Amino acid sequence: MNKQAFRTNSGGRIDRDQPLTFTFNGKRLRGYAGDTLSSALIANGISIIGRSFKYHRPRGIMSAGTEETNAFVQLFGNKEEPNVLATTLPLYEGLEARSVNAWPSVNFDLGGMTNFLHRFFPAGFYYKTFMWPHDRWDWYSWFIRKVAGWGAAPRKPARNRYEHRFHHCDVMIIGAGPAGLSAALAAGQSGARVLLVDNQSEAGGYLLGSSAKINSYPALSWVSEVVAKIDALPDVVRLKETSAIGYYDQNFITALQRRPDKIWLKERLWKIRAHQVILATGAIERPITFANNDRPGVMLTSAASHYCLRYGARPGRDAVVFTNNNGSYQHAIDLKDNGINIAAIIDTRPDPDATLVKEVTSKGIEVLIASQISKVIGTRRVSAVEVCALNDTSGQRRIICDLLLVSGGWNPTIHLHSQSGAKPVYDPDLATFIPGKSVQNEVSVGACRGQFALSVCLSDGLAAGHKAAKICGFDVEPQSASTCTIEPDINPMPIWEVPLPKKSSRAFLDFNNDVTSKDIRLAEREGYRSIELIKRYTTAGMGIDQGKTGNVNIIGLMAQITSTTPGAIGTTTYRPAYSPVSFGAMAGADNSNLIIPWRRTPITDWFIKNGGHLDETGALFRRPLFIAKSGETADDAINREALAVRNGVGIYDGSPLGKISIKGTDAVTFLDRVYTNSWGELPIGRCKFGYMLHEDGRLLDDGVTARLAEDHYLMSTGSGVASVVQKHLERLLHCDWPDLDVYLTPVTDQWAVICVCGPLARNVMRAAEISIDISPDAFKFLDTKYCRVASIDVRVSRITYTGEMSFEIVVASRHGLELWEALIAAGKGFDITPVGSDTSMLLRTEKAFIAAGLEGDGYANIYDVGMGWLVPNGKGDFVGKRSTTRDLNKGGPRPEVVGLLTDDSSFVPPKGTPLIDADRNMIGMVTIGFHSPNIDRSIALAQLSGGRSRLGETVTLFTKEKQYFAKVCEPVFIDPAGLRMRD
Amino acid sequence: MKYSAFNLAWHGLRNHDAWPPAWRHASPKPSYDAIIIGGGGHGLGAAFYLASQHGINNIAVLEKGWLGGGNTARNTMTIRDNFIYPDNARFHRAAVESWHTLSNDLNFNIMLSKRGMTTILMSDRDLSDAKRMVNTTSLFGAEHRIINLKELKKRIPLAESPERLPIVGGIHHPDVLIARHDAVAWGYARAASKLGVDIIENCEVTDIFYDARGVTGVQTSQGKITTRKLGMAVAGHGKQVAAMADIHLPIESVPLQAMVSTPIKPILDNVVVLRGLNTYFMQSDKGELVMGSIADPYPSYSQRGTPQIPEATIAAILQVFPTFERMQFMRQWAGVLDITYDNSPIISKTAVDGFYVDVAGSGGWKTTPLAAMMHADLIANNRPDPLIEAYSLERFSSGHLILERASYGNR
Amino acid sequence: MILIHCPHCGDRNEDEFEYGGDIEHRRPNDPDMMNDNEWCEYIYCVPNTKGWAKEYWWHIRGCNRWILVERNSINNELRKPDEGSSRE
Amino acid sequence: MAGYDVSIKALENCGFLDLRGGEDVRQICNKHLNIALPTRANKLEKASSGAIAFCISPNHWLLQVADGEQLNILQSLEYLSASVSHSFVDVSDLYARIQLSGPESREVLAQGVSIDIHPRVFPSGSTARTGMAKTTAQIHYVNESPTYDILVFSSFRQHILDWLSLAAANDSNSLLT
Repeated sequence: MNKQAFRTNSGGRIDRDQPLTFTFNGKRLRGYAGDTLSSALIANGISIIGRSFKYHRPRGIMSAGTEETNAFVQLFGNKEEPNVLATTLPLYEGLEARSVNAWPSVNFDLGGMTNFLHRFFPAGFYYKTFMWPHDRWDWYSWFIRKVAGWGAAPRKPARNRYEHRFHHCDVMIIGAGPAGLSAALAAGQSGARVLLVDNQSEAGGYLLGSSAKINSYPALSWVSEVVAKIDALPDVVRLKETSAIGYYDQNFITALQRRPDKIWLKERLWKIRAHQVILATGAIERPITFANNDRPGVMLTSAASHYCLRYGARPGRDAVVFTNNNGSYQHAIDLKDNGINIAAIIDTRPDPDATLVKEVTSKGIEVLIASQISKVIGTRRVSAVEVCALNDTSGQRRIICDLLLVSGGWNPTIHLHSQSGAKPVYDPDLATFIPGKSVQNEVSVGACRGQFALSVCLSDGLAAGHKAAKICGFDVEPQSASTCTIEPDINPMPIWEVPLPKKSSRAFLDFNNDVTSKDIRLAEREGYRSIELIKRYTTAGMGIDQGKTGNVNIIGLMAQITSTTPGAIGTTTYRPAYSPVSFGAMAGADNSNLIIPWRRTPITDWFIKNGGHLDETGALFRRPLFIAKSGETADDAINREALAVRNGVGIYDGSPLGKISIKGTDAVTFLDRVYTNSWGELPIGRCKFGYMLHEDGRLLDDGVTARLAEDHYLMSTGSGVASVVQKHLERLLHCDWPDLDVYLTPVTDQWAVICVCGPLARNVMRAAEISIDISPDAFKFLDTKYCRVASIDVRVSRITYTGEMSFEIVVASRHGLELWEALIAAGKGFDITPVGSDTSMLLRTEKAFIAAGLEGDGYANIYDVGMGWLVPNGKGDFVGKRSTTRDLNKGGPRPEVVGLLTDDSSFVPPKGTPLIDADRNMIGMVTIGFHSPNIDRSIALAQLSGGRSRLGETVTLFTKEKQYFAKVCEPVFIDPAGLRMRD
Repeated sequence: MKYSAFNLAWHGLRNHDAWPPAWRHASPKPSYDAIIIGGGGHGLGAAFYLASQHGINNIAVLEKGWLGGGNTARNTMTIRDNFIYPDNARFHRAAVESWHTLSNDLNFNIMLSKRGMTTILMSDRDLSDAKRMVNTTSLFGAEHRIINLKELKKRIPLAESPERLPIVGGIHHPDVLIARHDAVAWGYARAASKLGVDIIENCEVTDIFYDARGVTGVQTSQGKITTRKLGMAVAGHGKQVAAMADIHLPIESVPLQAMVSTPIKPILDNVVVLRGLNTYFMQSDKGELVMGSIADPYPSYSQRGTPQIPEATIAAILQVFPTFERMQFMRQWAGVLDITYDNSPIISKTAVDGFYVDVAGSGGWKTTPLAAMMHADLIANNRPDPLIEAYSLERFSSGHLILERASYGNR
Repeated sequence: MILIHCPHCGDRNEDEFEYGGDIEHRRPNDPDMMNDNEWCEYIYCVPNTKGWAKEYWWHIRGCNRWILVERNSINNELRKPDEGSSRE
Repeated sequence: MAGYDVSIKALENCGFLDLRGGEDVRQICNKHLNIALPTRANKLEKASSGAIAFCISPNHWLLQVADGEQLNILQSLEYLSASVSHSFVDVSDLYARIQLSGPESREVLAQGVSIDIHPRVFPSGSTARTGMAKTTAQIHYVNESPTYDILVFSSFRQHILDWLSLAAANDSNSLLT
């Protein structure tokens, strides 16, 4: 195992007493607790981390944070994961990582061929070719897809635990740098409820990698002081390793916590509702666009000092600094102090801050003003740079180095501000975009509003924290801001592209997607002028880094090309997620079988125990379609159950039926308005069948409503549409008829409903010791009575969904199972048969009881389905009436419900089978079909245009396999007179 | 300048310095024979077909923002024809066919891929609905097929049957296509521009003028323009624009969200639909998983998206694809659908002579070439092709609606 | 996740509610008095307002009231409407 | 053992009445049950009898009484309210009661409840009707131990028990029922 050749001897915030071993591309390496994968790789002198997306150029680490655009790795072992950012991944013992997008190896990558042929692969090249032979992009895409993509999807589910957590606070602060900490302290000490989130493993932000002093002590001692104070406050929550990823309406913010406080948790997604939001997200240093600016060893200046000071890892030995602003000078000094030789500072400006220049020169660092780097030498690692004057590119000077540090200025991290709906604006002095007018209760402080000086960040945060708390009603004056040395403004000189030395040289803007300055020029030349079109045509900013480093440079270059201002070009819209979020964390508890609630009736468990075939039947219930005995097929079971109901007795769990209690003096008026029929004369203790329509005339639902008392009715609705009906009724009552004295109470779960049906039903009821006389004249069809069955209080009704003589027993759900088992026992002698919902569907089909969802498919109305008898003549207004009284035949014949008897009586036409005429025009469809064991042949119901006038005709049924023929008949197959149910 | 491998190489050797603009950036003339409102796929397509098939070249396409910046830029690339009502089944079948020659017709590679689609069925109810769809669409020549668990597992090896909603089978749709959405707008723009069509960006229509004899012109942010034929192909604002001619469309504007994962190596060719979970996804050529579900539960013109839709969509996918647990959600966005009352397109004349509308109903991406062709034909001949007779506004007075459930409607 | 102010329950997340439509789109008092075109206009054409609209939201996971909300459909900005619930 | 420090318990049935009506109904309840029905949603009132009245909305209450009492109360209320606008419905089996208690109850509850349950705004004795794990729940913060009583529609009882044990990372699934 090699030693860490690029590790400083001391210093940094790593724990040198805690060495860790890890492997990268199969090589065993050493690092320390507190390292990130990237700092450990740097300490080990690894410079090529991966290959680029399109040209497969070798790439190294460029930054030290979430903005990283090159260093993506694939994790292996028990933590298999694609596209992981090496710069934010804390090192752990046994970490196994490999480069992505390189084959066979990152050091020798065949994909690299594209790099030599790059001239033939400009932006959007694929739009211009691969069109031959016609319609065969698939061919090419088969190859292209292979080279595209980054990491590989894991092969096994990780089966980690994730959770979501809702959280509320007065003030949320995003970012625990100097500004964020000051804000949190001020807000926290006022007594407000504060949430401080930060995506680093410890607080401090950029101070973690700087030599700055506060109150004339090292800044980090100030940090630990403030953190201690904050953590001591009872109503302040501080989350580390937590990235705010989405900023939504009314200050709803989602944040991903990467290593939560609980060992059994992989990640926690916070869903925060904040009264006030303070964005202290800092700024991202931007690269400069010059030839080969993507070579391994080219790194952002701030990143280099971050690696040195925070991790004690030297990104190189001999460095050149290429900058356009004052910010880089202190970094150069810090690096020098940490043993990196700074060969020179190349400053594009003619007049850098004099004191800074003096300071670095006194340290023996040469400063070249009004100069620029025209190109980088070295392919697999920077070996030298070529420098020339700004105005005259002829005189070249070569400087040997293994590290090139660049700083093209700073971009405030305005992503969340933009996500909140606000529009960033361009600041010419800073040559970048800063937050615009807030549209939510949100304010940006410190570097993320373009205030880079430490002193300003401190006071800025303090003031914002105080103000935010004050708005929330906590007004406590914060103690005065801490003091620190005043730095000069960074005063950058915009430089969007260093002229390329050769026609063939390339300067990269979006490293992640391999977009060069030439690509941008080409896109503009071809007329893709809007920045949104540039983005889409070149794919700039659409990579994993979402353009964090590249976007502003692209906008700047566009402005330069079209000789306008970056402000006039504008930014593209930033969208969540700020940084990628695992699917597991997105799903939270829904990554389980609880994703859809499972509603149970009191009988559900009984069915599970007794062979019920459960399936989704709407409203989140899972009901048995049939209850199979061992060795039975579905058809066997359904036939057996159907025969039992017609010839013996069946028992059915109707508990999911929607039930709505309707009370009040205007109950009848209400029912008259929502049902097509009239409810005036229904006596107490009687039930009535009714149909309910949508306002546009379509069928909504049918059901039986019982009158239980003077002003009290109980409506039952289809189980699947229960909530739809409830919403329909509540809306009418609340919004359209508020004057009615009616109260609706949904009571579905209050009652279990058990139907005993079939010729022997009466015997079973008697065997179960029903406490009332149920002889035909004493207890008539549509009667409902309170009584006791198996000495349980119930309400029994003579209503049916099968056309057989039936008793519907309504019982308090706590007694549901008890009653069910009592009835099964009582029915033993009569071979009582539990029945599933497929069977009851078959039974209702034999009787052609219309189902709104089937026969009422499409725009069929109550007349089309042959239920016109439910609309009394001259009845006043009711919902849906007007739609059925307009000229309905204007658009041709109506889809009328008929029965079908197939010529081949063994062929059961599936639901939806088209009916066609001689010219293959579709003239209708089967709404449902079954084999009826009771008449031992197939039966079906259908919608047929003008069907009522086609009785007796033969129609053609079209199926994918072949065509069948069927005779059109009256839609009822058993007991047309309905004597059985009235028996 | 023809696009070809040869020209690409030729320009490659010349550093691509001589490629001309893909389309002319025109400014409006005072008058045109026909004007199309909306510079997305449907609008640019209508202009292209008017010019190429009906000899009307004095045309302007007015786009209020950037080309293809509406739903052309925001859809999930999938081109399918799994509809259950005959008029829709017929139209969408023909629509899928209409894509095949597009790259060559336009000399612009829209990256059409015959990826196929697999619908995963998770209840017996889904299965019987599937039979209906398969029978109806096959009547119109679509190639859909019910497949059993075994074949499903073979086609989509990564799919695992979840405890809560066990998989009962699937539908295989071999003809389903995907295409590079933005390229469709650019290809049409380039081809139409070549035929003399004026493409005018950043030009918002603020009013429509008409008299007893019909349309006379439009007011725009770049001045008044006269015309006698006006086609509307806007998404998200169909109601507002048509209202300028006092035409009331039965439309509600509802956001439809989509999202992508970080790019990974190919793992999936098919588009996958999880029927019971109202979710679908596919893998783009670039490697991202492109995912979507149902439209938002309330109307809005906001294109920002919400947190709950990505969470629900991704949770649904994890139910069936547990190995995706450590894949990463990267970006979300939203488009605004003009959802008609019956979730079906309106391609129709209006009460104002010379004013025609092509409102997609529920995501018009998949029908772009055919709808544009039919719209152009309607504008040129002032009578609907039999294929679109059912899509006339008339249906809303006769009540003979096409209440499609296979589309992303909430109704 | 918009935050809806319920006059009875205070500020609640949108997923406690169901959208109840634009209050302009009220059921006519006497449908029989309308001609077919007027009726179809009512049935099929919702206002679909772009900008500020007054809407019903049903607080099904709360007080069960149909409350009035003013929402800007362009950016989902919300403000309290002058009236409270539709039915006391 | 992994998991939050909470216990999840299904409580035995209670009597529940759904009460609707205006001021006169409040007075009748006040006289007859000597409980002052709250007039603001998400408030509760306890009677010396142990009965609890949850206010769902200004004219809508959920009255929790000892199991077995509900029908007598219902009858007498009906009798007393004959002449006033009202609706009283026995919903004793509509609701299931689940108790979540233990030091980390809030951490578990906050995974499925989106309202603010910080003691500052939701002190002990508070109640709220809100969404929880994809259904509706009446949350009652009983005491600072802390203990929450949760009322859900009875067909969701098992779902909520399962959801709570998942949220509590309670793998053993040993629910005290």
